[in-house]
This record gives sequence, structure tokens and C-alpha cells, in this order.
Amino acid sequence: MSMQYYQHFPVLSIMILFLGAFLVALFHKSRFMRTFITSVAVIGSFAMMIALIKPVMLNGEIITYWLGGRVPDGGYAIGIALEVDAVSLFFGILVSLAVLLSGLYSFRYTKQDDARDKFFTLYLMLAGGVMGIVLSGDLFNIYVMLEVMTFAAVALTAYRSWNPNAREAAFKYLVVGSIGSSSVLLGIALIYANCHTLNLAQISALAMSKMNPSMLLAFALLFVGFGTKAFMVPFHPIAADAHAAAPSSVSVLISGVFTKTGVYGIIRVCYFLFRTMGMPAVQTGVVLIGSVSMFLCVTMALNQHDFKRLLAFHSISQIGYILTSLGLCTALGIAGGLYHAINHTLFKGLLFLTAGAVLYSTGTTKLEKLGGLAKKMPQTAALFMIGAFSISGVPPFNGFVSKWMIYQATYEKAMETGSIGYALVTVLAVVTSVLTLASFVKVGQSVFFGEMPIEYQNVKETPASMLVPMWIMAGLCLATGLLPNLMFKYLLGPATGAVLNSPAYIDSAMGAGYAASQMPDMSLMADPVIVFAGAWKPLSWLLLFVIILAAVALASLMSKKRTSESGAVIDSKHDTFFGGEENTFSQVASGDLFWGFKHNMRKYLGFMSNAHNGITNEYVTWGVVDLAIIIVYCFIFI
Amino acid sequence: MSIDINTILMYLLYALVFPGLLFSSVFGLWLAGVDRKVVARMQKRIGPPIMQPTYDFFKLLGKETIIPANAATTTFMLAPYVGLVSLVVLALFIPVGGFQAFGGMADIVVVLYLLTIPSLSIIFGGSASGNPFAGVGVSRSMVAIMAYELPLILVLLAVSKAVSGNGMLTFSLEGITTYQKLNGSLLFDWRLLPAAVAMLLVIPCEVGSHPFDVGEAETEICEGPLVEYSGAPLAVFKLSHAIKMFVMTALFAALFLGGIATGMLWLDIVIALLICTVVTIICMSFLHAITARLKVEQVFKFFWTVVSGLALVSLILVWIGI
Amino acid sequence: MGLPFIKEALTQLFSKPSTANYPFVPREAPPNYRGRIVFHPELCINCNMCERVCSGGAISHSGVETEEGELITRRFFLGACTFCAHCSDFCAKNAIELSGDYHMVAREESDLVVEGTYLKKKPAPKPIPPKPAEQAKPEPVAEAKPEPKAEEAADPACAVEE
Amino acid sequence: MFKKIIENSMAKSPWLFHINAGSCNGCDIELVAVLTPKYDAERLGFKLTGSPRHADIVVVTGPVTAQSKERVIRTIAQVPDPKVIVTLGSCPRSCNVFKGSYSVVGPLDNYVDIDVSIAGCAPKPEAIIDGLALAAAVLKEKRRAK
Repeated sequence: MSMQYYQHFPVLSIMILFLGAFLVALFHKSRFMRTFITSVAVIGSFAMMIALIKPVMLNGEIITYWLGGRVPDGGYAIGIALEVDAVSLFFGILVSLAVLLSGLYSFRYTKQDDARDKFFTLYLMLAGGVMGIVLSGDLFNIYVMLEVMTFAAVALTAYRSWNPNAREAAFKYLVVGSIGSSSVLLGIALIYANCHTLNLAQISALAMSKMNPSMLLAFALLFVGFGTKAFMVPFHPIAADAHAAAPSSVSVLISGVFTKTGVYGIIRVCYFLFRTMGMPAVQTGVVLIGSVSMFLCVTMALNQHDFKRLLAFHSISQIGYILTSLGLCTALGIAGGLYHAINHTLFKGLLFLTAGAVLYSTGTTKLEKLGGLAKKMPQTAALFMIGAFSISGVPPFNGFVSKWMIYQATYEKAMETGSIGYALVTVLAVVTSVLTLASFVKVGQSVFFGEMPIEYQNVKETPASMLVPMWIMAGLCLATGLLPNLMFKYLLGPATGAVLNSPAYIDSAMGAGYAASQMPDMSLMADPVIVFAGAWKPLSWLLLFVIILAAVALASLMSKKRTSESGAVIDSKHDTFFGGEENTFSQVASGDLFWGFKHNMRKYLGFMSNAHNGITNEYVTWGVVDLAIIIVYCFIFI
Repeated sequence: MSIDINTILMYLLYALVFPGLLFSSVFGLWLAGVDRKVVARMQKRIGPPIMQPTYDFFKLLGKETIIPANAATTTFMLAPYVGLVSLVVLALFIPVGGFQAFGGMADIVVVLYLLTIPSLSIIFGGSASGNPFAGVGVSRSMVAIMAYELPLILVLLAVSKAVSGNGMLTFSLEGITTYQKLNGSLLFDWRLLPAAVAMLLVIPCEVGSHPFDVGEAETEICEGPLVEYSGAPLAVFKLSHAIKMFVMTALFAALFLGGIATGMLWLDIVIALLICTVVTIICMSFLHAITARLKVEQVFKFFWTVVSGLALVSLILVWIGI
Repeated sequence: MGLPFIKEALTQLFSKPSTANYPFVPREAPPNYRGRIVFHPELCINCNMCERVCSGGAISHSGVETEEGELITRRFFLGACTFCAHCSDFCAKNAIELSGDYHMVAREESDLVVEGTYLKKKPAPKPIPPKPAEQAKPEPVAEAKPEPKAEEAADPACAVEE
Repeated sequence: MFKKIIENSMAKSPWLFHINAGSCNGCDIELVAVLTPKYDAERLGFKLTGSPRHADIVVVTGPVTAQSKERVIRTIAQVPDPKVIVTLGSCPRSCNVFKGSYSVVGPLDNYVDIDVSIAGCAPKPEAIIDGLALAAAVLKEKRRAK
């Protein structure tokens, strides 16, 4: 087997981040070196991931890299492997992109903080850990990286340690996260006891024929473990605390990247290791968890009064979409879920960065205190609106395409199984989407539009070095929404195929024919051809939009302009109308928007906000109860 | 796809004249005029001339546009145009009497989402004006959107299920009209009758007509999001409102009465336009004349219980396959 | 939720509207409507009672001295009038009357003014009784209305219609 | 031609904004009566709007009180051009019976130019229609003068 140059890329892209972390710690005195090393590390990692698109995505290669050249011997994979198939690469690209943009943003963003060298060390550790998880082919390595990632994330959450909320959030995160970590470890131990190997590919081949209660327990434990990392439903409150307290560029990583490792883990566990996703019971369970996450967190988000907390709850709501879609186990569902995963990274990254920009400029993210910033920060407001439209699925932005696929996938599944439950999931997804829109209207109204408090009279636009990564993300949001065909060709199609085709993954690591010799059932779990029920051609829409806009613009240019704008001194003509009152007397609190909705749902919302009481012990109890329920569910239905 | 000049011209004609910008504006204004006239007649009044919305539109074009000092100027000025254009584009996607200018570009779910863009343009435009009344109006408009979105998706899913037999799911509007051409209009399918009623109730909420015009309640919150608009942008919003009437009624006609086929395209189109007018009269003028404005929480409750219930009944009936 | 107006709306749709098509079909004011003030200066005896009772302060007068006497202009500003008809009630001579004309719309303030000018003759010099020359002009009016003007100090008004 | 259409539309679709500057509500009631089926001002294109930004005709009722003065002036300033200011009833024209009150600082023409006055206390709805029709004509004139 001749080694191509690009086969070293996976290991290099992980190592460059870790190396960067150590070097930053070494050269922590020099600001230039720190910036330089971090930039090189994140750009290098991203570039290597992009370079892998051609062989992995287009040529369908699966890169298996045995560290130290320890190839499998005697039918057992003893060495540590990095195995990059289309799924891994998909998540790798997503991760390295988010790390790159958020890293570039951090240089300026952390200017107001001290201990920046530690920030970048931890930042690169976190990035390296995530990359390690998605590219690794070894279960125990995944666990190690998971821990590296978790501890880096905990430290970064508490980075602004003068803030008591940050310390508390980090503590909660540590405690609740440890449930996940320990279940992953226990699951891995059980698997090792049964299969005598830690290699993902080999376990995938062996697990099916070795299904016994302890393996089932391992499945449940791994599922819950990775679910914790994805902050699926009973674990969601810690995410909210952590996102709200962490610096924004770290929130981008926690929301856009960290949670994706959970999703990635669930894909690996359900589609590869145990191949349980084909079972209706597992599908139902995952879709149920996904739908509950999706709806519950969006209603929680509507209740929030802090920009970043609100984003945090949306984050989990979007993860709910991804889980729902992946749980359907159809090609369309998987493609939709993966599409939503990358979209979520982009738009939620963008939104967290705008939240960071607001925090940077004004010093607060409390919705009640802010207002009218669009006048002072027009670019940030535009970026926020792009992010908000993307997340709430307004065409032609990217969130729409993936949500549209998810609706089709769920409804198609309903048609296939004849169960109206999946149809209701479609309805729930649409309702969640509109509630998402509502909560971003609330943010828009209370942060960027509406009345501006006097103390923000001198607020400046976000610095250019922070705007550039945000504009790149915004551009990508639009591009991924407008060019779904390219997305399918280069990323989603191969990744969907790879998710459904675990034998290829096994054979690549263990040698051709290994899967066939070990697996009782080699058939694909679903037909990998993506079939759409409807049509959506964003480019044609955009073309028509531009044509008609041009016509309207032409018509309006022909007429005489009669626009009257206010001068430097606000006269009463240009004052806002408030029954004739002076503008200074016209403050209306925007905190309690959507009264009509909240009034009708007051019992539910009251119950929810009482339940989320912030007591770590209770959150731990929820987690443990959830673990128990999932274990019982697995034992009853599988 | 071969591109020759005739095709391009034809598509331009579709986009700008029929059923695009010009036609949808004219027909929308006609519908708005009919609505006002019929409401007036039902209230024992003579009512304005049918041309009244047109006069309003042109008058507003001739007025001064004031940009409030508090407003985020770009969003404030751009929002109405974006809303108008996206509505016109949406009008191109909806088949009128079997005639669809741009087929295969958007399905019903896309239509559902494209419908939110004009509402969003009002919301963000109003929000950008920096007026507290607009703030309240924005909140109410958003609650109205939340209210009607649930029944609307239920209706769309029920229709989609009804037309997609033998395991093949279709969301496409062509699919729905084709099915109706073969099997008769869905309005005459008794299982879908509740859904049709629900749709008739969704239309006034989506358009923002009485009794569901909570967002623009001019007597309470000074027309809500539109409070700071004047001159041409306001004219554009009024025009969008009119076109929305056309789009929504045409959507109803396509979803439930798409089976009318006389063999002649122009006659089909005329019949479809007549249906649009009748639907406007039934679901907007009639409701306007007999009801008073609901409170915002009543609107929400009404749509999530009664209307959604109706749509859900249809969905269930269609699913259990009677 | 009751909708009691369904029948009403439907029947009205097909019946005649109850609108009075006003600007196109003229409309009379009801009897005893108190509209535009009509002032008959020839009847006025300049008692100023109307001015006193006018709550809105709509009535005023101004005078110009001439050799025949004081030429008094009584001015009713409809823009300040409450149309309470106190002035006409108190007018001993019925010189003020409120008509049924309600079209009181104006672009200029002067369009809302009702005026009347009359002459308040100089009082006849008491010690010198014969002064026949002055009586010549006001005679016809004074004779038309048989009024007890003898007691009044400033009496026989000479109406000069504007 | 386009100009002509706009001018004609001006006269056919005048929207009203009603300001109560301390009125006794008599005129307010009559103004609303104009919109009832009996008089139906809508057939002439009149419409009561909720915001001064939408209005063409500002209808002011009531003597201008000390409290309302600022608000009235500000609200009238917020109406986009061309605009017509109509006083409804005697009060805004002259303060009427409230003249001399410690709390009345009117009449309105101390502060803004009045275009059309409708006299009456309160004016008959027909008179209001007359006045509004006149105001619409003034509106068209103003637009032409621009």
C-alpha cells in the first residue's frame, strides 16, 4: 500500500493544533508569536481538511492511518488508527472551519481580557481534541480526546473568572459532563470486554454477532454519553449556563463544534458500532429525544432575557433537529441532518459572534438593557439579521434548505411507516421553526432595533478584524443556502453514503473482505439515493427576485425623491410618533414581547422555568434518571 | 437548457407582466377594492369605489417620506421593497387556473416559508423604525404568525397526504393541481372539508385582515409596525397587503379548487380569478363585517385550538384513509 | 362564540344602503336647527344684550364716528360661536336669528364672520327742539316697524346694509 | 400623466388623523358619526388612520390646552407634506367658551396655519363632509403647487 502525501493530513491536522497549544504556552510573552502560531495552526488544520475533499469526498477513498505503522495483526487491530471516511471528513471540515473563523475573531475579541496566552493554549487544545474525536478510528482515543476537549472547554467557560456565573457554569458543566464521560468510559469497557478490541471498524464488524445484554448496556451508555456532549434534552441546562458565561468565540466552539462531536458520536454508535439505527425502536427513541429537545429548548429560549443564553437554548433546539433527522435512518434524513449540522455551525457561530460583538461594544448582553444598536453598528445588525434569518429558516438562507429537507424526510418516513407520529414530528418541527423566528424577532427588536438607551450614544461599530470572520460566516450562510447542489456533490452526498455504508469503513481498516467474513448482515440500512418530495431552486428564486427588484427599483428611481431625513439635531418632525409625546418619555419595555403567546402557554412556561432552577444536583438527577430510562428502553424494545 | 432570446423574453414577460409584478398588483388592488366595497355594503354603507386602493396607492406615492431620527435607515427603507418583491416572486410560483409561469421551483413548504418573508419585512421594518408602538405591533404580528403557522402546516400536510397515494410523497403544487385535474377538486372531498375551512380562517390572519389584524390595530396601537412609515414605502406596504390577498386566495384556489378544467387556458384563469374574488369576499369581507377585532391572546388561542383542531381532523381522516 | 351578525350582513349585502348620499343629494337641516347666524341690522337697537349673554365671546361691535352718528358694525364670528341661541333669545327686537344653514366651512377667517352695520344716530340736542333736517333719512325704516322708541336714549337706528 | 394621476388620487383618497386638543368630545363624536353607515365618508375615500405619518388631513378638535399644546404641535409636524390642517368646531379656531381659562393656550392658529375651518358646535356631519371635501381640494392644490 503506497502512502499518498495526503494520507498524513489527518494526523497532521490534529497535531498542528496540539503543537500550537504547546508553542503558545511556550511563547506566551510575545503577542505576535501567539497570534502567529495560533493562525498557522488553525489555518493549517483547515487547509489540510479542505485538501482531503478531493480524495475522500469525490474519489470515495477512506484514509486509514495507523499510528506508528502498527497495522492489524492476526485479525486484531492493536495499533491506534486514524480513519477518515466521508463522515469524519465532513465533521472535520465543519470543525476546522469554525475553529478557524472563531480563532481569527478571538484575536481582537479577547483584547479586553488578561491571560490571553492561556486562552489560546486552551483554545487550541479544545480544537485539537475535537479534531481528534472526529478523525480517530479508535474508541478509546475518542474517549481520551473527549476528556481533553471537555476539560479545555470547562477551563474556557470559566475563563472570565471574575464573573461568578462563569465559575458556576464551569462547575455545573464539569459535574454534569462527568456523567457523560463516565458512561462513555463504562460503555467502552463493556465493549472491550465483549469484542477485545478498541478499533471502531473492528467493533463495527464484530458487535452485531455479539449482541448480548452487556453490549446492549454499552450501547445505552455510549448513546447517553455522547448525548451529554450534544446536550440533548435532560442535559440542556448546563449548555445554557456555559454558553452564556463563556467568551463568545468559545461559545461558537461549544455550540458549533463541541455539540457536533456528540452528534458525530451518536452517528458512530448507532450507524456503525452497533448498527442499531435500522431498528424502529431506536429510530423512535432518537426522533423522540430529538423532537423533545427541539421543542422544549425553543420554548425555553423564548423565555430568556440574555442574548447568549437565548442562543444557547437555540443551539440545543437545532441539535434536536439534527438528531430527529438522523434518527429517521433514510438517505434524505441523514443528508438533511448533516446539512443542518454544518448550517448550524455557520449560523450559530455567526450569531454568537454578533453577540460577542455586542458584548464587546456595550459590555452587556442583557436584552432589557440594550436597544437601537443598528444605528451605531449597522454591519453587526446586518450580520445578525443574516444569522437570524438563517436559523429561523427564511429562504434563501441555509437554514431553510436543511429544514425543508428535514420536513420532507419526516413526512416521507411517516408515509413509509404509515404512522401519523412522524407527521406530527413534521408539524412540531415547523412550529419550532416559527418559534425560533419569534425569539430572534425579539432579539432584533430589543438589541438592534427599537429604542436606544442614552448610554449607548457613543457605541462604535465592531472592529474590522472581528467583522471579517463574521462576514465570511455570513457569506457561507448564504452560499450554502443558495448552492445546495454543490453541497450535495462535495459534502453531503458522500457523507450520507458513508453513514449508510459501514462495511466499506470496516474493510478499509481491516482489509477487504473482513466485513463480509464477520458480519451476518451486510445490507445497507437505507437506500442512499436522496429523493426529494418537492422542489426548491434557490438560484432561480434569487434570479427572479433580482429581476423584479430591479424593475421596482427602476420605477422608484424614475419618480422624484421626496425623502426627508433628520439632521444633526432631532426636530419634532423626525421624532418618533408616540401620541405626541417627546421621544425621551416613550420607553416601552421590550422584555415581555409575545404576550399573546406567553399568556396562553403560561402554565407550561411557568412549569418550565420553575423546573430549570439552576441547582446542579437536580440537573444531575435528571441526567441519571434519563440514563436509567434509556437503559430500560433499550432493554425493553431492542 | 437552450437559451434563446424568445424564452428569455417570455420569462421576463411572466415575471414582470403576467402573472408577475403588473398583474398581481392590479389584481391585488382590485381584490382589496372589492373587499372594501363588500364590507361597506354588508355594513349598510355605499362604500368606496373599487378603485379606492389604487387611489390610495398613488396618493401615497406622491407624499413625502419621513425617516424618523431613531430609525435604522437602511432596514427601514429596504424592508418594504424586499417584502413586495418576495411576494411577487411567490405569486409566480402559485398556479392560477392550471397556469404556472415558473413550475418546479417551489413546493408547498417553500411557499409556507416564502409567505413569512413579507410578514418579516413588516416586522423588521417596523422594528427598525424605533417606535414603541411599532414594538408592540411587531410582537403582535409575530404572535399572529405563530398562531396561523400551525394550522397552515397541518392543512398543507393534509392536502399533500391526500394527493400522494401509493407511497410516493409529493409536496409540489403541480402535483396537487394535476391530481385534482384527474380526481376532482379537493374541496369536494369531504375529508378535506375541515382543512378547507381552516384554510379560509388562516387567510385573513395571514393577510392581516379583520378580526385577526392584531398587529396593525390602528385604533389601539396606531397601525403597529407601519406607524412610522409614510409616502412611497407605505404605498409599497399597502400594495404588498393587496398582493398578499391575491397570493393567499390563489393558493386556496390551487389547493382546494384546482380541479376546474374547461380545456381553455384563458377560461381556466378567469375562473380561478373569480374564485379568488369569491374567496376574498367570503373569508375577508364577510368575516370583517360580522366580527370585531380579537385580542392577541384570543387570536393565538383560536388558531391553536379551533382552527388547528379542524385541520388536524382532516389530517387524521386523510391518514386513517377512509 | 356567537356571531349574531351573519344574517344581518348577508341581508344588507343585497338591500339598499342606508347612506344619505350627502354632497350629491342636498340635505335640509331639521326644523329648529341652529345654524348660521342671520343678523338683521335694521332691527338692532344696539342694546348689546347679545354680546353680554354670548358665552363664547363671538359677538363684538365696533363703531366709526360719522357726522350723522356712530356707524356701528356688529360682528358675529361663527368660529367662536356655540350656536346656543342665547343671543337670539335675549334679543328684544328679534334682530338675530339662527338659520338652518349649516354649511359653515371656510378657508379664510373672514368667511366665518356675519356682520351688520347700522347707524347709531347722535342724540338729538335736548335743549334745542327743532331739528327737522336730520330726520329725513331714517324715517322710512323707523316708520315700518311701530316701536316704542320714544323712551330710548339712543334710538332710531339707521340701517345701512353691507 | 403620472403627475396627473397622483394629483387626482390626492383628492380622492385623503386620510384623516384626528387630534383631540382638549375637546369636550362633541366634535369627536360627530367626526366618528361621519364614518357611520348614515354618512359613510369612506365612499369619498376618507379614512381615519392611526398614525400622523399616514395622514393627509389633520383634524383638530378642542381648544388647545396647556397640556396638549406641545403634543399637538409635534404631532402636526410629524405629518408628511402635503398636508392640510382642518379645525373642527369652534374651539380650535377661537377657544370658544373656554377662552380665558387658565389652562387654555389656544387658539390653534397661534401655532400653526389653519387651512380649513369647520364652524359649528358641534358641526353637523354634513358640514364636516363639506369641510373635508374642501380640505381634499386644498390638498390637491398643495400637491400641484409643489
